[in-house]
Formats: sequence, structure tokens, C-alpha cells
Amino acid sequence: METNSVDLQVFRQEVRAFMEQEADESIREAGRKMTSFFPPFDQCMRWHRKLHARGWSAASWPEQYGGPGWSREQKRIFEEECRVAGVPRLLPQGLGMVGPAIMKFGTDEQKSRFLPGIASGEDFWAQGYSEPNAGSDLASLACRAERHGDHYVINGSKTWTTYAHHANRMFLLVRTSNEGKPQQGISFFLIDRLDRPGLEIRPIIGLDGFPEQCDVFFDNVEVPLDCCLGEENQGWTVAKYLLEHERGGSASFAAQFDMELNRIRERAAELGDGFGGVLSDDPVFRQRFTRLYLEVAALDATESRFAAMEKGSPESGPMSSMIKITAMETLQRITELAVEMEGSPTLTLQLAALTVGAGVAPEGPEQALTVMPKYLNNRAATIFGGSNEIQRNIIAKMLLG
Amino acid sequence: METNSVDLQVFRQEVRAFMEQEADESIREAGRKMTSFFPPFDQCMRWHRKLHARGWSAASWPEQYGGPGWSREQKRIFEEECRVAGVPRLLPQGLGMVGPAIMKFGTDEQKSRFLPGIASGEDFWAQGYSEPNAGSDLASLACRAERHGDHYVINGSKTWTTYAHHANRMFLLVRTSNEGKPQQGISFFLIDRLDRPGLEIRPIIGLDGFPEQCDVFFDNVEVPLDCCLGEENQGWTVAKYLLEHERGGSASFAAQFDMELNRIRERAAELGDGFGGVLSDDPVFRQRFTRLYLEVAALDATESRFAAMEKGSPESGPMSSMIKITAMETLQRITELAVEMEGSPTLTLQLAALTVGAGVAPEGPEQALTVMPKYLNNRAATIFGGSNEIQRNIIAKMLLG
Amino acid sequence: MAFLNDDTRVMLEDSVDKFLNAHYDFHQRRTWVEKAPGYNREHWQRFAELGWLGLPFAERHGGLGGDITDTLGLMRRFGAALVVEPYLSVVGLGGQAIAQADNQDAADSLLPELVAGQAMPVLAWEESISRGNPEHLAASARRIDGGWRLEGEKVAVIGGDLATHFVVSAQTFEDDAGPVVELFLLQADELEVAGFPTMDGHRGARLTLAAVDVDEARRLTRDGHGAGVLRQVLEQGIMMMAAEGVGAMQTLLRRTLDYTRTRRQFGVPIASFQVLQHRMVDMYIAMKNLEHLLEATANRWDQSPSHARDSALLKAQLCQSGRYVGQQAVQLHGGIGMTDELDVGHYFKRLTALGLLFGDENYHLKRAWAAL
Amino acid sequence: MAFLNDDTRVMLEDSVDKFLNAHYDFHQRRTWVEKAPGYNREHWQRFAELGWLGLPFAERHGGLGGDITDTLGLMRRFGAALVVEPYLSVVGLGGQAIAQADNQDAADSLLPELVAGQAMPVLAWEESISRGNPEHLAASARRIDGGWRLEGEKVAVIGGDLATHFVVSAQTFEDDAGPVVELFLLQADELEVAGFPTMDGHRGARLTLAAVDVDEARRLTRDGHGAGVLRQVLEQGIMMMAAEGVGAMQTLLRRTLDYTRTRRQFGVPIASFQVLQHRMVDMYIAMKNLEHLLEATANRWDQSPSHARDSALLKAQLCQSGRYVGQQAVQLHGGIGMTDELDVGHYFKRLTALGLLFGDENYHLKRAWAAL
Repeated sequence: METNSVDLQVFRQEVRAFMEQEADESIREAGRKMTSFFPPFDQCMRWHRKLHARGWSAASWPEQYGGPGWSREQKRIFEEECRVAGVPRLLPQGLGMVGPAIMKFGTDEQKSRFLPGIASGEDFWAQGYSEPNAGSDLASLACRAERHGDHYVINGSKTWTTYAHHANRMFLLVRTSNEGKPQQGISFFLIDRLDRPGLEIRPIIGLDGFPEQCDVFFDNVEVPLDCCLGEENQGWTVAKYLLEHERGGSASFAAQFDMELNRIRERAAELGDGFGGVLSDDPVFRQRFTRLYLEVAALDATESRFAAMEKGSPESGPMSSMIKITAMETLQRITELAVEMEGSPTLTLQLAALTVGAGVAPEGPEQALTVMPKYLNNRAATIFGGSNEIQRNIIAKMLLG
Repeated sequence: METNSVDLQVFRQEVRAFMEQEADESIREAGRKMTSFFPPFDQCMRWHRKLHARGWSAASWPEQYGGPGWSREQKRIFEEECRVAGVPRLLPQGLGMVGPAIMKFGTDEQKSRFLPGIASGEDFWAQGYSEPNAGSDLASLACRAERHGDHYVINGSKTWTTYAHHANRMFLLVRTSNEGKPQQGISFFLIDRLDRPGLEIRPIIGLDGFPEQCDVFFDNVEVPLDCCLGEENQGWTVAKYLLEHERGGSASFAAQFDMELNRIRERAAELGDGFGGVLSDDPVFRQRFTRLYLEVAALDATESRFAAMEKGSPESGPMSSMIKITAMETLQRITELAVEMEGSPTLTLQLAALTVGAGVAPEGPEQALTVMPKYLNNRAATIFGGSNEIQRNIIAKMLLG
Repeated sequence: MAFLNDDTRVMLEDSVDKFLNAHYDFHQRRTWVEKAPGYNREHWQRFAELGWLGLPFAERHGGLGGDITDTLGLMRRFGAALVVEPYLSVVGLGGQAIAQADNQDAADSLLPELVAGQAMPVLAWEESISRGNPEHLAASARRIDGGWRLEGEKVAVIGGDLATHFVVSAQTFEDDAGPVVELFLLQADELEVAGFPTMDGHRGARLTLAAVDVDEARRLTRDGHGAGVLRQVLEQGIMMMAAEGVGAMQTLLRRTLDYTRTRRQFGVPIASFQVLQHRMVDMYIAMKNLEHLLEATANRWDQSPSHARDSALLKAQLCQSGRYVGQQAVQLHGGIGMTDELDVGHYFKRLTALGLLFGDENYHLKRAWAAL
Repeated sequence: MAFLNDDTRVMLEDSVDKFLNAHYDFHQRRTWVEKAPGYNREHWQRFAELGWLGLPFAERHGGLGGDITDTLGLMRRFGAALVVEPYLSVVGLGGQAIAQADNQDAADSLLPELVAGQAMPVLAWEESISRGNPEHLAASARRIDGGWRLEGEKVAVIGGDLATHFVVSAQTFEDDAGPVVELFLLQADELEVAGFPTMDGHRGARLTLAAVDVDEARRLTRDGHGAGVLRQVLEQGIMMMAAEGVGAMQTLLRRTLDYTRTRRQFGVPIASFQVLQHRMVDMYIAMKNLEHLLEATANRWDQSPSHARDSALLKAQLCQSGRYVGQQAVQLHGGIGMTDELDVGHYFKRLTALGLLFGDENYHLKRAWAAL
């Protein structure tokens, strides 16, 4: 769809009006109380369903599966307005991950069975990749499925499965063969119900005191043979496609960090420096802030370059690793600055005040409520999704040939 | 010798008086124009000979070999007064390295032949350890000596041989056998004359434009059999002893860096900040300076702990590696700050003004003359003497067992 | 230099080791932390019986007559075992403030109770405007008939949730030369205490003083001496925190070394990766820097030309070392380091708290420069 | 956004590649650097013939009508080959200052000579008090009969040793509102030029203006416009320096990768050590950060809301990236990286110089904050 700048202005108004009307206080509260990559579950899914009612939940999907058919500019505007309105970002497991994989590799039956529930927000899919003994080393995974007549029997476990305790569905990588190279015997499964006998989900409490990740245990869990997405033993192909899709489709970190920095700058103009002035007059604070601003500017430039790059070009692999490395390290430094800026009030443990809808006022300043959980949770930013050490290994391999 | 505090005061006066009388302008100029670990050669050796005339050249040697018999306190005072007077430190190759090795492993003949010339400053010894293909990996050295009748024949080369172009003697490690473990076939040689046929010395120009290190080439160089210090093929034992002796005997880096920081602080009170104030009023400068001050304070504490530690205690190895790592990195950061502080005048290449005795005035401020050569030369601080990467490997080995 | 003789200290530290080995298990600790009062009351009584609470107090108050440097061996062990009992708050801050103030009667009546494990006075100096600076405050004490009226708010009062008494700083306006800082002693039931758990398993409180009236006997300092006492107590407190930090880092480094030797990826223990090895070396160096600086600081404490400089540098080092060791311990543990289940994250959080309390790195570097 | 059309630019950049491949050998470069005038005069004539000197000048002055962003591809290649000819000084600074100033007669007479390779005007703005700030200066221009009397000293005038003309900044005191900055054009023989080689193989000079009298026609700017022209020229110069820096880093990274693949220690190529691998990755990232930021800066140059902010950030990034890549290239080469013999040290020194010229990181971070 071609759109000119007048249309775009109209579109922005339309989006803004929708946000004003539909993003109620509890949804915005969820946006404000995000302390990791994943927003509070219930409000996020409620927002997802509201967007779906308007036809806007699956912004980057093709129209045939329920996408709104937006231009790139419209998507950018929509994302900007979401940030401005402070609504939670939708969870990526369905819309950004398993959905596109099903579109690409699924049978017609799988498509019609699973895609509508993802678009509508009726279903939530957990992602089962990591295992207790296969952190950044996917090829060594051990959770296995064996054929028994008309079904598979799964045994093993998955970990760091985000929000599995809220999920009704799950996609996962399982070992279906021990032959060939380690990654050749892997299949990509779609599990349609998590209440199957032998399947147990145990939430893991994080450093911030909240459950977000889960362990999932499989003890002779039976699933039908048609749960396999793509060919049996070809799950690696699906996983790789998904990884690339995820990368290409990821929204801008720089834009998000820019907002965080704006908040920090505004806040620094309010906070005292301990000597009667305000923090933003302290040249040491200013220099530290400006260094981070520069990091974000460079990240923004790198993201633009990456967006303009052809998929599959030889530099696109290392460039996506570079973005992961620099974005996650910058994010950690931003959260660190926020903690130091707010100081000792961030030490208060405020589980109730952080719970959306609990109606508990924070102890100490409102602005200090989320900074410590963000700092703690974002220590994971350089661990999950391929640790920064692994990302550096990837670039080194490219550089050294 | 027991010394009480009154004696020490007298001693300090005595040292100071000597410095005032004997450390002439050209010797002090050499002290001021030190731009690496090694002071300008001629003035340094002249100072060495003056100290020897007073009986003070070999402060840490036993009296029987010409040491002054000072207590630990006296040595400390002597070092302090040397720093205050700004005289160059004596070159370590003879006094600190081969001298003690000869005392420990030498025959009576070797002792009486070599030690007096070291103490007096008549001789200068070059150190031949590194080779073009054996940087931090001494065990792989390839320069070899073969017995031919009543002499050895040396073939191969040495590199990073400090001041070999000024030396009349040289100690070196050579391979005398290919049997056993790589370090077992190494011998420690003392070469009494460098004008032997087939021995060629080629100075290497450094980043600062001056020669300091040399390549030394051996093309069928004949040396007598009695040049071997300790047993043949046991040179590793000598080298190891020497390494430990060097470590234990090294003067305090912290005291030296402290003086550098004082100079920087004084200078920052003179230099403008580009906005009408002085640099030392800039909180950003202050913070960077104070961080370095803290690094030096921690280094000083580590050096004190190390000095109090029993030799050969299990922590003394890693601790000496830690001192090497932190001291050299701090030194590099200090030189970096000095360059940024003096700014663009440090870009001027001033070979003549840096040459002691040339009588050429510096272009730009006197204080800016040495800072760039120091910065450039001290990039070697984390490379030579076992790179910081190697030192970290050593500590890792100790930590991980 | 320490005041206790070596034998006494060695004996004490042995008793600490024995106690912690026998009674301080991480999983039990969780149960103490999770319910009121947030620590183990029985432990506190044992601390009293073993003489630990009296360590830095005068013999006439039932103490052992040591000074603050005598507590450092104990604090290091507390750090290594992640002890939550409020030793720093009560013995190091509240108790020391009373001991070093001018009011002998208050000291004579309260310190014996503290040493016996009954009274638990803590120090309330921080305000929302402080940012580490105890002399930048808004709380006020104004003379009323026969005493004083206190008003203001104190935040981040560590141990405030379980205190029996508070030593509160406030500005008085007696003098024409402008306000000065004095300390006052309040009972916990005389003011409004909003207690809360903290992210590191300790307890804190916010205090509201809405026109609290106390008599003259509650004033602990005279002639603006409160600022000096506060500075001194906080400087000592920084040494205790540094010791606790060293202990926590020792445990974290050991845990990380053990984990990386065991954990396998790509077919080998991850400790065989050079990048991780060097990271652990840098953790070791960070820890040793703090350990050595603390040792040097403590050794010259009674002849130091500037406690302000020494303690500011020490705190800045604690911030740096604690941040690096804590963050890298989590990173090298990977996902498991992010869980509440494993103790590693709790050590990390305690080090984070030690970095934030009593002024951050920026503040202390400024303070150090001013005192160079 | 660039002014030249793509074809012209591609053609130009091809000609640069060809020329440098054929004529720019590191060992020959040493001979040019070591004797006067410190660069190769014949090269300069070729630069003129190939149109490079006219790249960012108007067609009526014999130029190609491009803007400064059109020079960036050339500067990157110059950086990669360590070119010493004073392109930045003459084309980027001296020439651009004349082109952007108010004095058309001066531009019309001098720029065609510059483009033809004859005139070599350079910019003299820095003083010992500047620390990067062109508006903090002591040189003065006072009205005399029919013209101006200039007094002052300029330092670190890059290319000053080989200049035919100087564009000199000075304060004038015409206005009651206080001094303003104007630019003046001087011939090299009108003032005292103390030339010297610089540590990076370039040339510099200190200028002394002891009552130099010039007529009105030599004034390049009016109404205090000098400050604006200076800022703009330095901001553009920073882009050119960043491009040169990217080129130098590309070469350094390639050299380092090649060396570590070849150099063996402990029986293996040192490139197999993970710590060195990650170090090279961080060099790559540092280089790419600068490259991308430069690209983004140049792309939006003509609509940028703040050249001050963009160029300050770019210079700060140049300082950071240049320092890291340069230092690590030397470290990874080990001893051989410390020698004058190998080009690696020379790239390192050039990057060091680029970091120091036109204000250091601290200055530019302050400038960026002020412009956020």
C-alpha cells in the first residue's frame, strides 16, 4: 500500500485516538511496570485482544493471516505511538516467533488451526529451546521424542521457558534421532495443550522476586504425530529460519533506549546532588549520561545500516551479533545509571507495589519503583538468546575465517 | 646494622648532601627526560660510577660484593631521596639481574671476574632472552650453542635486547640440547666481549623515534666453555631464580606513580580548561584523576602485602603477576591522562630537545616535552616481561588449579 | 591498628567460624529472611553470649574494649556467609554513635543493654536529599520548654524495621552562625516507623518525625559535635562494609570457579575458555584490591592523616570491586545465576546494596578529591 | 547528503584507489616524511590534476561543486593508506574557511590557485589556551589606519610548515558589546612560522604575530561571523577526520587479523586464543561504531537539527574508537608493534593525533551535552 505524508498524518491521529480510548489505566500501568523484556502477562494479553479487535494485533503479518497490511512507515508510526502511549509491547513468542514459522513450514491444517489463536491473543505459546545442560549450545540438547504407534512420547526437560505457567501451548525443539551431526536429529514440535499427563511446569523465581521463566518437565508425555512442524529431524532448519526472522523483525533498541535516557535526563533535573544543587548540573553525571547518549546514537546508526542491508549478505550475521552485544551492554549500563541516580530508595523490595492492579502505592518515589528490578533482570540481557561471549565467538569466526 | 630514628635522620641528610653535590645538571636532565623504564644511557652510567665512588651503587648487594650494608629503612630512604632529587634510576641488567645470578650460581672465578665491573659501572650487560619467534614463550627458544672442542659456537638471534648497542657484555639463554622437555636443554651464558667475530648488534627504532632495544645476531660466534653460569642445560634454574630475585627486589611502582600523579595535579592547576577556568577545577578531570589516585593507593596496598609475604608462599606467584598487571595498566592510564591534559602540543616530534645534553629548548611547554614519548613507549609495559595476557594466564592457572 | 590482643581476636574469629559453619545455611537463611523480624533472634542472643556484640565497646559497658578494626575479621566472615543479623546497623552504627557522642548517661544506660543483646539502637541519618552527604539534611530540632521538638523524615534507615531505639540527626538553630547538626536518641515507639524488606534480604525503614518532643537528656551531642560523630561513625561503617564485601566476593569467586569447572558446554568445562578464565582473574584482582586497601586502611587508621580520604577511597573501591565481581559472577553462572534459588544472586544483590549505601562511587570520588 | 552525483563520486574514488595502489607504499612514505617539505609535491600536483583538490569547491573556482560529505570516501582511503599530503589542512580547513567566509574577492583569487595545486592556505585557530574551543582565544586584531594590526600566537597549526597562506582567527573590539571573532588572511611570509614535524609523520607550526599589519581586504569575515565559520569548518573537519580514522582502523584491524593468524606461540597461531579473538571483535565493533555513526551523520548533515551535537558525538566516538583500536593493534602485535619499522605503530600514532586534534573526548562530551 502506497501512503503519502497526508495519509500518514491521518493514520497517526487514528492510532493515537485508539490508544487514548482503549489503553486503559491498567494497561498503561503494565507498560510502566515493565521490568524486563516481558511485560506483565494478564494486561499484556488483554491489550493484545483489544488490538486484535481493531485488526492491529499482528502488525508485521501478511494480510491473509490477519495482518493490517501496513507500509513500513505505518509500522514505524504505530511503534512510535505505542512508545508514546506507554503501552506494553506484545509478547513475541506467538506473533514474532512460532507464527511466522508456521506460515513458512506449516501444513494448511496447522495454519488454520494455530494462526488465528495467535493473532487474536486467545492462545499463548511458550518457547522450549534451552535445557539445563544446553545453554548457548543448542546442538547438544537432550530432550527427546520417540515414536510409539500414532504418537510421540517426550521425555526430558526445558528451562528458561518464559511465562510457561501462563501458556496453553508450547513450541519446542526435541531430539528425534541420534544419527548424523548433533543438530540433524532435532525436530520442531507444536504442542496444542499443556494439560497433558506427565507435563509439569514449575516457575522459577528471578532475582527480582517474581516468576517469569519456568522449568518444564516431560515424563512420558504423549503428543500426536502431526505435531511436527516441517519434516521430522529437520527442526534445525525451522529454528534457524525463526532466528533470522526474529532478528530482521526486531524493533529498534535505540528508539527504546532513547526514551529511557530522556526519562533519566528529566529525572536528573529533579534529583538533588547532595550539595544543594540538582544532579543534572553535575558535570560528572553529564559526562556519563552523554557517553550513554553516544552509545545509543551509534547503536541507532548500526541499526539503520542493518535495516538497509540485504538479508543473507555476508555482513548481516556479524552485524546482528554486534547489535546484540552493544545493545545489551548499553541497556545494562543504562539500568546501572538509573539505579545509582535513584540511590538507596531502590533497595526497598516492593513486590506488592510492582504488581499491576494491586493498588499498592510505592514506598519512596514512584520513579524509583522499577529501576532496581530492571537492573537485576537485565543482567540476563547478556546471557539469554546467545550470551555475549557466544556472539563474540560468532564475529571472531567471521573475522578470522 | 641496627639503625634508630636519629641515625636515619643523619643518614638522610648525608644522602641529600651527596645528591646535591654530585647529581649535576646533566644527570638531573637525564632524570627529567626519562621516557621509558630505561634512563638515557651515558648520564645514567656516569651517575652509577659516581655512586660507586661513594660506595652506594649496589644498594641491595651483600657487603662482601660491594654493597653498602644498609638496613631496609636506609634503602627506603635512599630511594626516596633519589626520587626527590630526580636522578635517573640505575640500569637493572647488571645490579639487579645478572649480578645476583652470578653471586648465587657463579664460580669463584666468575664472581671475581664479573662482579666488580658491575658494581663499578665499568661494564654494561645486555640481556638476551627474547627471540623473534619466542615472545612470551621462553621454552621455545631456538638460539643454540654447540660444543666444538674448547669452545661453544653460537648461532641464532636475540631481540628486545635493551641497550645492547651500548653494552660490552651480555648474558643470554641458549639452547644447548634438544633432549627432554623444551626448557631442560637451555643454558645461561655470560659473554665477556661483544666484539667477537660474527656477533652483530642492530638497534631498533621505537615508536618515539629513538633506539632503545636491539636485535643481536650470532653467526658462528665462538665463546669459551667457562662462559656457562651454573650447569650446562640448567639455565632454566638460573633464569627462574633471577625472575624471582627481580620480583622481590623491584622498587615500589606506587611510590613512582604517586610522584607522577603529583606532577599531573600541579600541572592541572596551571592549564586552562578552554572556558576560562583551570583544568583542576573541572569535576570530570577530578574524577578521572581520583580514580587513578585510587588505583595507585590499591597498588601501594598490594605492594605492601607482597613485601610482607614470605618468598615462595603459594600466593606470591599470583600476587607478583597481579602487581605486574595492575601496575602496568595504571601506568598506561597515567600516561594517557598526561597526554590528554597537555593536548595538541604533545604532537610535536622533538628528538633534539629530548636528547640529554643537546641543549635544544623544547617547542611548546617544557612539561609537555616527555609526555607523548612516555605514552608511546609505555604501550610496551603490558607487552614485555611477560605480557599481561600471560600474567592473567598464570593467575588463572593458580585459581583453577 | 587493632586494640584487642591477637589471642583474643583469633579466639573470637574462631568462634565466628564455628558458629557460621554449624548454623548458617543458605536455605535456612531464606526462612529467617522471609518472616518477621527478618533475622534469627536466637542468633542475636548467641552473638551476645559469644561477646561479639561487645567487641568494640568499653569494658565498663560490658564490652571487650576493642575498636572498630577489631570487628573486620568478623564482618568478613559475615559477608562470606551472607549473614542478615543487623550487626553493622546496631553494633557498628547505632551503638558506635552513642559510644562516641557526648552523653555519658545515655551511653551508660543503653550500651550495656546493647551488649547483652536487648537494646538495638540504629542510626537514622539519611534523607531523600542526602545522596551520601550526612551534613546535607532537612530534619530539624528546635528548642521547646525543657527539651526539643524534632521534625523531618529519614529514609533508608537500615535495620530500622527491628530497632528499639534510633539515633537521629537533626539541625539545631541555637547559634547565630547558622544551623549545626546534633544527634538525638529516640525510642522506636516515639515516632512513625514504616518498615520494609530490602532487595538484599535485610530490613529497612522510613521514619517520620512529626513534632516529636523529647527532653534534654535525649540530646547525644553538644556544640554541633553531631556532624563530627556522624562522619566518624560512617567512616568506620564503610570499613565494616568493605570487610563484609571482601567476604562476599571471596564466596562469589569460589562459587564461580567451582561452577565453571563443573559446567560443560561444547563438550568441555567452561572454565577451559580463556575469556572466562581472564574474567575470573579480573574478579580475583578486583577482590584483592579491596582486600589490600582495607588492610592498609585499617592498619594506619589511628595515625591516618585523613579518615575522610581513606574511607572515601575505600568506599569507591568497594563500589567498583563489588559491582564487577557481582555482575561477573552472575554472568559466568549464566541463567542459573539469575535465579532466587541459588545463593549467587543473593551475594550479587548484597554487593549491590553495599555499593549504594552511604553514598555512591561518584560521591566518594568527589569526597576523596576534596581530601587529597 | 552528498552533492555530487553517484557516478562522479564512484569515478573519483576509483581514481583514489588506483593512485594509492600504484604510488603509496609505506616504505616510500618514510622517505617523503623524513625530508622537506614532508610530503610528496608531485602527489599534490596529481591530486590537482585528478580533481581531488577541487572536490568541495564551487565550479566557478575550478572545483567540482561537491560538499564536504563528498570528500569522505577519499578521506577514508587516505586513512587506510596513511597519506601524509595535507588534504585535510588545505582543502578541508584553510580552503573551506575561505570558501565559507564573506570575502568574495579573496575566495575568487585564492581558491582557483588552491584547486590548481599552487596555493596552500591552512587554518590557524588554536592557541595554548584553547583546549578545543575556537571561541576561547587571545589573539587580537585592532583597527589601524586603512586596515588591521594582528597580535598573538597560534599553536598546533597542522600543515603550518608548508602553508602559503594562513587563515587566522582573532578577536576584534569594534563593538560595545565586547569582542567578536573574525578571520583574516595572511601570507606565510608576513609572519613568524616555527615549523616542526609531528609524531604522526605530518607537519605543524607555531605562528607568532607580533604586530602584523594588513589592509582591510584581508579580512575574511564581517560582523563577528568568524566564530560561525570557524565552528562550521571545524565541524566539517571532524567528519573528514572521522573518515580518515575509519580507514586507518580498517587497515589496522586487517593487519592485526593477518598477524595473529601467522604468529605462533606455544605451538599454535595466537589467533586461536579466545582472549585475543574477543579483543579483535571489540576492535571491529569500535571501528564499526565510528563507521556507522559517520555514515548517519553525513546522511543527515544538511537536515541535522544540530551540527554541534552531531560533530561533538562523532569526535568523541573517534577518540574512543581510535584509542581502542590503536592500542590493541599494538598490544596484539607485541614487541614488533612497538617498532618504527612496521606501519602498525604509525597508524596507532595517527589515530592518537586524530584523537587529540580539535578538542579531546572530555571537551566534546561537554559540547554534546550542551547541544542535546
